[in-house]
Amino acid sequence: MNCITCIEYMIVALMVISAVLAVEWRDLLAAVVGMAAVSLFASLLFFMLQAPDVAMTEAAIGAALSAAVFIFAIKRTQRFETEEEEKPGWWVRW
Amino acid sequence: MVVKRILAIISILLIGYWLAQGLAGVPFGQDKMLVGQYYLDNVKQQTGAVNAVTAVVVNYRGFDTLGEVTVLFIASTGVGALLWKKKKKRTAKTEGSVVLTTGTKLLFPFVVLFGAYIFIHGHLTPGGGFPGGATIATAFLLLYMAFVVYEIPHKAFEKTEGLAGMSYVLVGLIGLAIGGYFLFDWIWQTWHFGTENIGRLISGGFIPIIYTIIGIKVGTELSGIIDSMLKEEVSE
Amino acid sequence: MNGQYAALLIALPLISAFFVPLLKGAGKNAIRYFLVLVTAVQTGIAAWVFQWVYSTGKPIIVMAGGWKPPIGINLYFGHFASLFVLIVAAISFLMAVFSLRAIKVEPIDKYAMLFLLLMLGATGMIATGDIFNLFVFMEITAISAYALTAYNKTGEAAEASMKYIVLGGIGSSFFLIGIALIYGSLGTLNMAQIAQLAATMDPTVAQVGLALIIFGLAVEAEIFPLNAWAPDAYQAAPHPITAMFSAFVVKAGIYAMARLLYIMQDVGSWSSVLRLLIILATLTVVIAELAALRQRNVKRMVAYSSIAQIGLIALAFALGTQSGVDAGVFHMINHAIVKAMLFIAVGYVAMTLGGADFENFYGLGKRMPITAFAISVGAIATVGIPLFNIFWSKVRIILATLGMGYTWAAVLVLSASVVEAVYYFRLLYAMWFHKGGAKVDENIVISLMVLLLAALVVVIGIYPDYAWSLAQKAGADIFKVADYINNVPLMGVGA
Amino acid sequence: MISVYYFGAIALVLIGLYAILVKKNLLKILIGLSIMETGVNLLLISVGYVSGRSAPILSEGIGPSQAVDPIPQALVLTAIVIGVATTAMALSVAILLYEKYGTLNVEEIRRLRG
Repeated sequence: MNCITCIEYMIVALMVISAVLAVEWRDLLAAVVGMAAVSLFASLLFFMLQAPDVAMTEAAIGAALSAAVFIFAIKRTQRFETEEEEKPGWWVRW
Repeated sequence: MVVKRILAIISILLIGYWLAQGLAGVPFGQDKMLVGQYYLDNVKQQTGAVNAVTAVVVNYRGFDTLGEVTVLFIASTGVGALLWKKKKKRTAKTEGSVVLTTGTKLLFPFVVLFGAYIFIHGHLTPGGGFPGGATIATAFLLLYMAFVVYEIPHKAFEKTEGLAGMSYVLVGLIGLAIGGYFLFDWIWQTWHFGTENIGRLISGGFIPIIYTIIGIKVGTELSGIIDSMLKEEVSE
Repeated sequence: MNGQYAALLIALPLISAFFVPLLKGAGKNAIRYFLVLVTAVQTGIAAWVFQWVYSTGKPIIVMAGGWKPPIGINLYFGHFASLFVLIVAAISFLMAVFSLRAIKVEPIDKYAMLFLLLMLGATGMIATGDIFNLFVFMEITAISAYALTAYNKTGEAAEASMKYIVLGGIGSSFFLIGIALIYGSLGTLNMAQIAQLAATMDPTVAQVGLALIIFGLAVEAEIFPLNAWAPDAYQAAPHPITAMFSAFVVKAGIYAMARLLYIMQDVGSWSSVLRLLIILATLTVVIAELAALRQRNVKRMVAYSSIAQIGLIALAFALGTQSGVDAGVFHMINHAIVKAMLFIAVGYVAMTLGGADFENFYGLGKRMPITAFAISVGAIATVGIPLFNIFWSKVRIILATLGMGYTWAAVLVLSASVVEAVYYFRLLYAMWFHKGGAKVDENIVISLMVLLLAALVVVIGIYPDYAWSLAQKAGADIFKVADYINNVPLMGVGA
Repeated sequence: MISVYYFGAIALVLIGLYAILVKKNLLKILIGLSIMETGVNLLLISVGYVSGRSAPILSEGIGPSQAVDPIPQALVLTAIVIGVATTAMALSVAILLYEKYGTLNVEEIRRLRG
């Protein structure tokens, strides 16, 4: 295992961990930061996959702007997820 | 509760296994190019762009990009329509810190300039209209963060948005009139303009023009979205 | 004129939509009439393309940027696409006229832009010959549909739109994964070249990719597990938009599904995908009809009925035979006409009487005779009574299903039709044999529109031959993939 | 053996799908959608990668046979922009819902609607 490969493994692992955290954190502001982190790690991976154009676009639009839009939305709604009993999949019920 | 969660996880893992089985037939890192190789072989002669991705985005698959610009236009229109209020105003209460306000004043022109640089050089370096436009929108975002009362000039921005979109379609229609095909690159293929300086700024046919239009459009649209989301209704 | 000018079908709605912000100063009525004007011109261009294609018998291939496929993106106006682009434009025109009266909620300028772009998206989905371009047009359609669903800004509308967004987001992600798989194994995105190379594809990859693509399109096409958004959205959207959803947005989705299904027919695992689709389509029909039975809101009831009819079309396409595809296309034409008429009429009643609840329809035959007449024609036609247009296509679909040996599917669909008859006749009884309120003046333009559509329903019902021949040509366009490959001037890269 | 990039992409898609299936807060669902889109983009780029080649910018010293496939990159550029457009649209619908019902919990919204 050479050095480049171990960096790849590390970035992928970090990306997956921040995705899990973004989904699990109950503070939505923190979750949005986690989502932006996923985008940033993904843009690093794009760079390693020889796609600089995509890396730039993902960093500028995917990470920065969509996180900003999310934060504005949180500001106008509520910051914390409420704890309730689980009843998943509302969007497939008629 | 826990049971449902476990059920969800199991079904998701099944989907993942199924996807992985499909992906096993598409080996990673192998040369699978067919059309892509054609683009790489001919991109310089046919479009005059050095950056093959830009050539594909603007020229070969320009139709997709027109659609993409339209999607962003729909988003900004839709956000405007849904958050439409008779009277609305910004509701921020705290001004940014001194560092932020002075920094914004100083940085704003440079950020805009940098965005313009990115989209004008799209055919030579990585980047192009979308990151460039996003950078310009970031400059306006900074202004919104730093100053409580700042607002973009709406009417002008909306009109610029419309005009930029119209000029993109018009460039395509001129191609239809001159070359006989919609979105035909008439500057490069009919006029042979800038053929001798591939790799320098004045080349690439209509790519710089279209990327400038896209940059302006994306910048105004994203700032418009930010503006609509930051304002709330005021009761009289 | 050169065939390349068919690109105007895409360019005109786009440039007009971008022009609307500049028109904002001229007032609301200017924008409304601008909408009518643009859709009228679009109908004219579509009629020209239709006439061209059907008189020469050759499709128009629009090559964007002058690049030959598979290098560039091409639009394919064959028999199917030219017919349906005409239907899209004509129905949009009617709905633009209807919008003159029906849309009161602000901001009108945004409504006009979204309306034009919804029409553009459906046109592009029907015409395109490239799978990624199909994705882009699907997103144009979907995002303008999200915005238009929530346009009334009520709570129900927002919830329906949210449902649609979540389902549509999952669908578009899956569609993209499918594109990634197909591109990864074939190296091309052009539909004709995919059809050419399909036999060389690895069967597992093809099965997973095709299933993902079908799954992604099923959101737009309202196939069973992914259509929960449809009744809510149909009920909450502005009335002209509901008619557009039912008349052509869904049709564009289901056509894209059929097209992709048939261009991949050489891959090894094709029949298993077909079998899955037949089961899902039959379930769509049965569940939607049963759900329609217990609705108290007429608009929602008609929405469920529309979903059931779409399931019937999907069943016809999933049979994999020439007769099935022809019958499916015929049903698409008939259904577009009937549902456009029903939704205009129901929407008009809801507008004038303040809601589409069942109680408002009591005695409608005396209160609004022309509208009630149109609703009756639509109801009778949908149930499938002879001498009305849907009878012919329904019979052909059921015959084709029996011909392939799917007796259980035919039986289920027929019994669903009985359920349909029950709730439609309940509506007819309420309209003509109950006592209602005072008579209401009917708008002359809207009355003319519904009468025109009702006349079309009856004319096709009595003389089905011309429409059937159109449907056969259009069906052959989808089914005969070898012709499709020959018609697209492939450059021969790689293959 | 599946590549680490494919693994990461599929993992993101599945995590996003899990959030959509299980969570009830609307913004959480939208975060899930956004993560899923990132995963799909990563998958597309990995499909286009060819080992040992460089970025498709054909300046000095890089010939046509030394670059990776440009098409997936062009597709992903489009997909990213479409993704952010969907997100903005969805968030404005979420704000509208919050204004009407005062909550972002989908169960509560259904209950309030009756």
